[in-house]
Amino acid sequence: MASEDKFNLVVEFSGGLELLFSGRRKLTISVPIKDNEGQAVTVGWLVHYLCNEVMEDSRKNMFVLDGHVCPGILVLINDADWELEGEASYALQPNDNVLFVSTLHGG
Amino acid sequence: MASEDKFNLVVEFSGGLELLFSGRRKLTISVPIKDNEGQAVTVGWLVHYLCNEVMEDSRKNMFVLDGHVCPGILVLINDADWELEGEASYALQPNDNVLFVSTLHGG
Amino acid sequence: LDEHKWPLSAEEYKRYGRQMIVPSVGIQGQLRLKAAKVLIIGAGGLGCPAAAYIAGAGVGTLGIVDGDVVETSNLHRQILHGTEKIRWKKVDSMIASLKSLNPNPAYVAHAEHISPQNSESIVKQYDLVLDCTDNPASRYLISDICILLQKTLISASALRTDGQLIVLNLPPLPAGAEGGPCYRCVFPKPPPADTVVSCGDGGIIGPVVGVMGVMQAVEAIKIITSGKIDSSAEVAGSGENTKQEPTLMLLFSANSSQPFRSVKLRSRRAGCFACSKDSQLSLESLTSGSVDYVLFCGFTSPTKIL
Amino acid sequence: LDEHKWPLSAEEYKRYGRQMIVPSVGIQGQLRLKAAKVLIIGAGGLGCPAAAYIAGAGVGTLGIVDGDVVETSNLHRQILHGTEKIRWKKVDSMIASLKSLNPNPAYVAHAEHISPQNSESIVKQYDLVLDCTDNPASRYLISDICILLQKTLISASALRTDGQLIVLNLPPLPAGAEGGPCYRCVFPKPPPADTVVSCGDGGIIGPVVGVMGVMQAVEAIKIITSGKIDSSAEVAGSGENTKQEPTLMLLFSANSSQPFRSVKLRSRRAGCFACSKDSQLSLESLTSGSVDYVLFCGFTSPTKIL
Ligand SMILES: [Zn+2]
Ligand SMILES: [Zn+2]
Repeated sequence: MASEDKFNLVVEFSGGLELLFSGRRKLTISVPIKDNEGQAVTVGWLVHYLCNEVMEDSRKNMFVLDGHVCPGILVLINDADWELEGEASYALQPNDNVLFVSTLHGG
Repeated sequence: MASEDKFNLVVEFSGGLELLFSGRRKLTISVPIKDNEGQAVTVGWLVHYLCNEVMEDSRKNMFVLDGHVCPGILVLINDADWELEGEASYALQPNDNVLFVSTLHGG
Repeated sequence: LDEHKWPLSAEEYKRYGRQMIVPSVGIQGQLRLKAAKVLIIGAGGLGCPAAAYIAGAGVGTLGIVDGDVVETSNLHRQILHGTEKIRWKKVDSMIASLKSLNPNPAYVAHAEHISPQNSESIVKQYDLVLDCTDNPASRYLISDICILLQKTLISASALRTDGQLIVLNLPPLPAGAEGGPCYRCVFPKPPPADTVVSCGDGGIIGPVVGVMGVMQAVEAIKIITSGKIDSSAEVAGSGENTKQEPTLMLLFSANSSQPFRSVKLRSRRAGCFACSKDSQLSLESLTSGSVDYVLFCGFTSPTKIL
Repeated sequence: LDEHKWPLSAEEYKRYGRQMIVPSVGIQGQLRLKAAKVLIIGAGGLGCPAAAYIAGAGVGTLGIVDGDVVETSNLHRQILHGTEKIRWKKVDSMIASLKSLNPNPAYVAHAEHISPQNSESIVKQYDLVLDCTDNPASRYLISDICILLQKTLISASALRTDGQLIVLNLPPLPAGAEGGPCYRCVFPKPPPADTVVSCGDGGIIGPVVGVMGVMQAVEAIKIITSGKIDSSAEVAGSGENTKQEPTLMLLFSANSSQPFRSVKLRSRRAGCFACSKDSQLSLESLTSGSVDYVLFCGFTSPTKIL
């Protein structure tokens, strides 16, 4: 695939979620402009890509459960709750920042 | 002057310096692409513009002293010390963020 | 001279002078602090620093809820307790320290864990609530009772090297109104029980939970001194109070090069179980135990508030 | 059983267990804390919370420098003092509270203000220094002595609703080396004396200075547990320690919608009076009084450390 068919995103993990991604807090990821069906790639696509292609930890159901991001994980697109941006259907833009935060309960 | 001869910057004040600018912490400022002599506008130009055109407080020498930014005020261009960027001679770019911080000494 | 012409005593002017000369506090802010009744739920790693600064600032009444006793393993982070107070009730240990720091506030000890049965009778005595607890079940319960009793809630949490803080239900509004979210709006489903890690199991660096507790005190003082939860202020300046600011969540990661980050959260969720017009929650259903928080959060062992 | 086979006592495992299970601390980090000697200069609004969490974490030796006594106007923010300790020396009041929290560290009281005359003999006894003072003259003096004695310095300050924090001279290096800046690299000229406002004059919200003091403790624990100031660790893993991370300044504004911001500072300044190869500073010139800090900063009244 030619490089002009791809663009870069920054993906970050916080709140302990980085422990599921080999301790990495920040990744730059190159994603295709269109998915296999010719649609714009969405955050939903990214979640499954991260789960299937990036995550080495076997505890996949601590990140994705029943096809959805696990309850207790907040997804922020450019520092705003993804529910403000259309949730999983949000079409990714070049240089977007997607932050996954595991909710903490300790005190 | 046509609007295409200008661009926007974000200017912020912190550490109490906002008190010299009518309590305003964040301003969007439109600046000309070239100064009166046809040179690219610099942070040095911006400092004098803020002092002469924006600042209503009469205590000008708490911001600019002997033609320079007062000692004890840090200037940050896009969150980096302006000494990393060429100091007053840095040529401003569209959407730059310039932050002026008054150093605190209390404890 | 008639002392009663002065709204504060000479001792209070001396004690609070350094904060009263801050323009955003002033004499009005100090009087609002003196009139305020604040409840801190959890006398642990968050509750200790939050209580120290809120008591120091001169609130009128400070209530503390906790059913635990002080243990050695608490002391690296729970800075109002002490080695000679091991096995004391945490509420008593904390109030002894707070009285030494500032004898002026009225301190109220609630030496029990927050529960569906006691939450209404405790929370209704206060104007502002801080969630300093340690488990999801108590976090949902506290948010629900704050919606039912129209209290603003400052909720913080921490684990290992990370912390989080949200101000919920600001301004304090009944179910069905448009306003700031409740805990269920942000987290409609609890996390799977096997992914929940407590500070006891996952560990915690003392000043990491400390900074989150101190930030709860910053938020409490800002909210009280600005009059945002003062019903009389609302009547006086209703124009000012109608502007809804977006709800932010403060994220802290001690080991990150950018350790703090503020992210924008949603407003109230249509259909929220607790705060929407379709709310299925009532004081009766909550206190009768028909909402089972422990079961909802999938806990099999008794919950424990650190 | 031979107790000496264990590097920590049973009480220490219990007391520090919650932080030792954090991966970035571990048993090695705890042993580094136990070996560390930390100096806190200023027992006020920054020093109190910083000392509480650093003592709680289990450092080996904690020194406190302050010549003041406790006053009523301190108590809204200086949470280790107390109403019954008014007129006590601050160092004694603070150490009494710290001993109650954690009796294990060795506490050293230096009941005097830091000065050119006493700074060498005090600072040389420690591995890491926290500047919790209240005026520019002491900030330049402390930075200078930390360069001369090769100590890393965690410097914080606060006023009204704002705070600032910088870690200086990390890793700790002599003048002439390439490394993190000193206070003079960042602020080569002192501010005009009439623009300097103390917390006494400008006011301060208690948890605002509190959050900066707690952040100093976060940085201290990170630096000690990672081995960054441990000369033996440097020999063992010199490859790791050569990478110079950029020096950041943490800015806090309680009333801003984005309350925290980290900005990137310069590295050491060519020609710096204190840390460059052309340094004009020596232990002799500093202690003999030939650098007049009070005059340099343009003070006309005696400096006072809050
Ligand atoms: Zn809700
Ligand atoms: Zn220097």
